[in-house]
Amino acid sequence: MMISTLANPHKFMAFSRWATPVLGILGAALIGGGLWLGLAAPPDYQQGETVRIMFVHVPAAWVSMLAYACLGGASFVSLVFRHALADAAAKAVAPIGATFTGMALVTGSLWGRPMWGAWWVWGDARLVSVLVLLLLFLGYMALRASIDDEAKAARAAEILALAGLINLPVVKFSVNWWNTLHQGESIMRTGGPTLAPVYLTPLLLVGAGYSLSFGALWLMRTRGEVWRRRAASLTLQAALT
Amino acid sequence: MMISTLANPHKFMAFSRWATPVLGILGAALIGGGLWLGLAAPPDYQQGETVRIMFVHVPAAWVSMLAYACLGGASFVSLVFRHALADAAAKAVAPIGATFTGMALVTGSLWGRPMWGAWWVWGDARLVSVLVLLLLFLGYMALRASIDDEAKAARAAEILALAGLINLPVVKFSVNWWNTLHQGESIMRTGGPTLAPVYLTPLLLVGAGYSLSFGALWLMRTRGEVWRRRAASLTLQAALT
Amino acid sequence: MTALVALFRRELALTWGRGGGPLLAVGFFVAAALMFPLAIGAAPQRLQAVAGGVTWVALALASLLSLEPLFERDFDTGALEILSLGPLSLEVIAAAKCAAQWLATGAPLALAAPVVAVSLGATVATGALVGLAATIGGIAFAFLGGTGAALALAGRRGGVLIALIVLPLLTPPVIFGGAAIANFAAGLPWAGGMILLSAYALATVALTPFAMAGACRNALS
Amino acid sequence: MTALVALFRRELALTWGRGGGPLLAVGFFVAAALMFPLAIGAAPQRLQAVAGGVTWVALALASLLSLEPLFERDFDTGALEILSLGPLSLEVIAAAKCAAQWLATGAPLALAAPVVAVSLGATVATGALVGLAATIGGIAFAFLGGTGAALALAGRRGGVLIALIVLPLLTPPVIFGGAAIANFAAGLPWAGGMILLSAYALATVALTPFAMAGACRNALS
Repeated sequence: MMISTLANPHKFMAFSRWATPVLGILGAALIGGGLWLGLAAPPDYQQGETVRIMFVHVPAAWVSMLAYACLGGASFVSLVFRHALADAAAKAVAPIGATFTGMALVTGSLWGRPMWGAWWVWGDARLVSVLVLLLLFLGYMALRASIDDEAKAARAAEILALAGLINLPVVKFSVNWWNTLHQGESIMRTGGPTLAPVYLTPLLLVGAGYSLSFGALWLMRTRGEVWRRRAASLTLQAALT
Repeated sequence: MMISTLANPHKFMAFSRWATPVLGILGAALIGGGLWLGLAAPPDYQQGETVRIMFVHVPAAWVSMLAYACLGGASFVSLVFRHALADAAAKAVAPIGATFTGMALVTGSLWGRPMWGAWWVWGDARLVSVLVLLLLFLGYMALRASIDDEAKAARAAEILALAGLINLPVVKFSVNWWNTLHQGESIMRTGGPTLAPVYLTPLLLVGAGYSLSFGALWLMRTRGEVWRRRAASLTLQAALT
Repeated sequence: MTALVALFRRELALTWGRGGGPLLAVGFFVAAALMFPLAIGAAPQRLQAVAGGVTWVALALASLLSLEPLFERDFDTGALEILSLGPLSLEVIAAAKCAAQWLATGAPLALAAPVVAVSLGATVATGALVGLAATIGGIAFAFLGGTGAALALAGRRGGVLIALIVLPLLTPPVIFGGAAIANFAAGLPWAGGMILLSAYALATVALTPFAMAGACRNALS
Repeated sequence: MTALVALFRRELALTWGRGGGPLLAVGFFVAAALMFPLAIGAAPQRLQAVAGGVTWVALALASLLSLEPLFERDFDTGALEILSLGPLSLEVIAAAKCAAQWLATGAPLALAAPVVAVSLGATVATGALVGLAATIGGIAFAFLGGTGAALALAGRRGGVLIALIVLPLLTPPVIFGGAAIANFAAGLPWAGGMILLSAYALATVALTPFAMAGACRNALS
């Protein structure tokens, strides 16, 4: 129901008008609270103070995956139902996803420096997967930017996003498999469900906050895209009459 | 005088008609004599029987350099004096040069196998230079093949051949310099003026024979190219009248 | 069926015969591989450790970049539109094109690959495995690269665009083939990588024709 | 002079702004460099030994392949013919195009190069030297690659053809830059390679505009 309501551009604009600031404020609050808890947590007995980078790194990696899933989903809807709003949403989400992915890479590198003694360790399968994800986003944006005809650019980019979405699990599997082949080369796993609650709570809070902020950014950029298209079609109409 | 005479296509065809077989027979005789002497020579105290590969390898490397010089020279004449025969000669020489270059690489690899225990040693500057030469020939042929308009193909290929000719001494210098940087990594120099006469004589004989055969092949292919062009222009005339 | 055979022969003739044919791809492959010893240095032990991997990456790049004219040529001349009106569906046409590309360019590259690998210091047995991996992996490179070429049709930015959108998708085959080659060279079990590479190649044959047909329809519309 | 400035700004805007701009070249560079650890394996000591060289070769390839539209775009739109009728000679036009290409694509690549080199295991100091080599070598890549792009204009085979005809000519800069990087990483004197690289880059700036102008005249005739 929600989706079919939002599929109507007017209802989407009405909904997103109040949803964008609400999501943004909620997200910022959650991030602030989570980071505050995270900074108050005691230093890890193994990682020391460095553990705190995890609170910005791991959620960024989560959201980058989420963003690609959103890109693939919006592309699928646009391809199958030929829905213009879905295309606007797909176009809007790519740079946000690339930014979160870049953030995950940079913070991962900052976190790895004291832990591994190197800025980058190929032995960490997650980081490598995130790098491939960044290249998928970059390829999507490059393809879209290189085609002048907007309708053709949308269709080509949708096909590419779907191909990437189908390929992504295989990429994850292959990178993990590649990693086990080279086992024992300084692999340091980021936390998981076994993480102590004192770290898990801020991590989940920041993760939720990142996701909500991502939603707010996405709505904002989609709104911008819808406005841009309306303006373009109005200009065209004015020129024709 | 010789050149200006040959520049006339009719005189060139008359000259090359008897010169091609004469050069071919002379070249074959010299190669045969040189190889006979070479096979009769005693095995080298260091290289053993393998030294005999030198008699086909070194002259091939010489002729490959000669062929590129001819390609560059013919291209220069064609570019400056806009002479069609020079262009035909340049087009004709490239595959011959590539063949001699390939021969030098293959025989060098066969010679290297027992000497170095490896089919190829990057530490040998001469082999690496010859490989770059092969790529220069291949690039010339590929550029020429990819342009449909014959006049444009000729002009573009000429510019490339001249650029290659200017670059070639720098390539030789850089490969030698690169090689001295990695000194001590199994460099085995092929003979030189210090070679014993029992090896030097067959080497020079085969070298002269290769050069003459190269000349014969070049004349033959240039004749073929001239015939091809005459036939094409006759077909065109017939179609127009 | 005769239409398919005729199409395949046409594609093969076009890819093999026109403008240098496989010479371009093989020449680029050799030239790219040559750059590595020149940049890294001639030390045999250093080269040997990376010989298989460098050959494998140069091969993937050569396959990808030589795909540029696969659809573009027919798109520019209008032949793609004519073909799409014929008895064969665009899916079949795209698959035939990629198969012809594999035969005309992938096979010569697969023949050249062992020579390049051995010259970089791999053993002859490793070189043979590189050739086998190039033959199987060439299918994945041709079909995924063909998808990129079809998508880039409307974009006209050429080979770099194709390479950028396809290279991330090529991560799995590059890993599988590279692991098989590296493990074989190290005396470890290598069949797993080869099987995964084959499975991936088959999956691309099954799936990418739909993407290519969609991309061609989009470019033609 | 104003004509030259106007032309340079036009070229810069076209190369920077259109169709993804430097994103394509940098993306291809990163993607190509990523393929090496995937194919070679993650062992740090193995990667570290070739980090500088692999970065350097990937950089040369990315520079070359992104040059494809340099003359082709203007040739297709007829802008090259119009420019050739203007007050500037084709030699100057070609040089301005290559300089703009260097600024718009070479500079971002030179910024990305240290990051890639360090991620492959080079030290930060080596990474800085890779960046310097990329900046200087980028001139040679842009001007020699521009020559290839101008020559390939009439050929329409795209980036592979450009790469194949230019790569052998690039042997000296690849060697000079690679040697400087490898020697620096090994603690040996490295200034010689850098000086030779700079000299080579200057020579290309002085000589290649004539070749490019000749090639453009040939394509336009």
